[in-house]
Amino acid sequence: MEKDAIVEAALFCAGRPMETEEIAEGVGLTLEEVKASLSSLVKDYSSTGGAVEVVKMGKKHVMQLRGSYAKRVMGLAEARIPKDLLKTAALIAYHQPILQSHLQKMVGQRAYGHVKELKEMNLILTRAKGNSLELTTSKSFPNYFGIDATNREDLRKWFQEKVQGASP
Amino acid sequence: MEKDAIVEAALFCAGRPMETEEIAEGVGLTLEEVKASLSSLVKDYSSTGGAVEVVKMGKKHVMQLRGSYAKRVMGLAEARIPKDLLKTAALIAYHQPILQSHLQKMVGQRAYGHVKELKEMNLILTRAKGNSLELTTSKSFPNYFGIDATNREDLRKWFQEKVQGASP
Amino acid sequence: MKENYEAVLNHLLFHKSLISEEDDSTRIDRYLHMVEEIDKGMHIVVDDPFEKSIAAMFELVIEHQFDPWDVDLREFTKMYLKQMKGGGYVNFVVAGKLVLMAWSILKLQSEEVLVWAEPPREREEYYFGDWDLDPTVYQEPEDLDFTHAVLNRSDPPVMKPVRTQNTRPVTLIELADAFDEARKEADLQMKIDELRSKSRKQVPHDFVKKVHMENLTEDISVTWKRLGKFDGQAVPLHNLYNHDIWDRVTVFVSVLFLAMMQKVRIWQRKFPHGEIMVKTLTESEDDIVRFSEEEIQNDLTQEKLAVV
Repeated sequence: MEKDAIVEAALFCAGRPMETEEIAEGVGLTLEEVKASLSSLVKDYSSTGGAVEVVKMGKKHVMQLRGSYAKRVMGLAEARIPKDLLKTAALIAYHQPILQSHLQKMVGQRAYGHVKELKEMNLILTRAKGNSLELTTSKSFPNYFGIDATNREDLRKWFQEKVQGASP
Repeated sequence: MEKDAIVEAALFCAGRPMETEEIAEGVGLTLEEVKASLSSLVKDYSSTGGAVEVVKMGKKHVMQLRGSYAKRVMGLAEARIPKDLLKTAALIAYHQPILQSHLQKMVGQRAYGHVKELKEMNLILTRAKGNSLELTTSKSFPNYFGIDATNREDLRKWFQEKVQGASP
Repeated sequence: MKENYEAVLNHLLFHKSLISEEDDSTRIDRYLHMVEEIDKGMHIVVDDPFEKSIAAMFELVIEHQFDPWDVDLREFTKMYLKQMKGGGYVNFVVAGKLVLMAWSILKLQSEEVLVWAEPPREREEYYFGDWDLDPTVYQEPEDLDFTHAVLNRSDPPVMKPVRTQNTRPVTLIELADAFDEARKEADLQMKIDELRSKSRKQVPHDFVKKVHMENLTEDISVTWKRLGKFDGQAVPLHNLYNHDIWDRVTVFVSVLFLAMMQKVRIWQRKFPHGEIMVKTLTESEDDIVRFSEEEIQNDLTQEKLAVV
């Protein structure tokens, strides 16, 4: 196996910027070998004129789409949030503040898992209320989806308009 | 922008097997243009001997790491599927339709957990037969593992060749 | 509490009656025998029907008939403690044996967890070595060879290919669509909840007693026979019962049991008053993928029905 191809494989596989040390450790090559391979990969990829490039960013290297192509094909990538989770996020935003127990009545048992996930993504806030949790959207929620709203009321309104605007 | 490079970008971005129609729609090229680009990409990638390949699987094309490199950089990939789960998947694919009770005779008690897991991953189908479950592979099985097979018989053959045709 | 024990027995008897003649019923005979032995007190001396039902359940798990993870030991413990506190009399010999059985199940459960928790091994030649391959399972000698080869090699014959994992932000249109879908689904879910609680109120208080007095196994067999006349076609539920209200209830409950056993598939054409359809699942493997669009669209309603 060619060393260059091994480092190429590592970059393809990781899909994120990596330091030389991390690559060397991951594939079992020396630092010098990885450095040499990286610089030849940068050169090779820039000379082919294909859609993919290997670039140096500070101390790290990454394999990525050339900017001009990225825009054109972005729609083919998977959405960052799966549809099921997205549905729950929308219900919380519209009904907020909403009790987790009430959410469970709407979406069933998966409510618990979804609340946990959305909280980990910092999209919602939870606080104890009675025997349940009260759920509200966080400040990052509108930002994350690109909704022009600065507070929860505006966010609610955004969803409300979607209901009224929808065909009957 | 070169057409080949646009299709290349689409494959890199999506990271999953895609039909010609989907690519054409996604990037705004005609079916014929995409078809031509795909076949030249398959050729180009196989001739360079790099770590990445573009392969045809049934009606779909996908960009992925060559199998021989995958093992080497596995530590850098996100999630790994346990080896024994993969072995169980292979046994089901080869022996299908197979009763869960038979599978249990082959791999022991872990059969139950594995069947549950593989079902959750949408890789197998189960249905009641007698007092056991009959297991078959789902349509997504070949896609998921990058196997060029469109029906269960081909899949069986693929495994047969892979295991019994391989060097001892 | 005797019903619990009888439920296990009935469950087995019913499965036995469903097995076709070509199928090997020796296995189920063995379990029946085992349950009868428990009844006679040959495994452990158990007189109390409550303890007998727990022992039967445990025994079935230990004998690998059920997935150990399907048994919630915590629930059993709670039930048992409640029973002990209520009853006043404790047979420590039986209690001890039950604890031993519970421990065996816990061990089976933890063995599975251990397998998952184990770090990947470099070589796995003997990973499956403790399992004797039973040659009677295989039809062709090469099938046995295949299994042997797969279990004994260090790497599985198949791997998940490495592909890129690019994601893109969710668009506003997607968010709005998801919201629209979620609202409709939530409405349906809450309507079903409401109907369910209304129906519960309408059920007479002695209903449960009456149902228990019926012979469930026989009811299911009768319904199964009626379904057999339709040759695997999808049938509206009302074609299966006569005008008698109890016959209606009996057939409906039996069909739910058959669905739970994955013997039939049920779905409703339109919620909440549409036709309920029943279809026997046949032997052909295409059966699962051949379901019509209508059936798939009604999956949601069907799931709701299954939990009524």
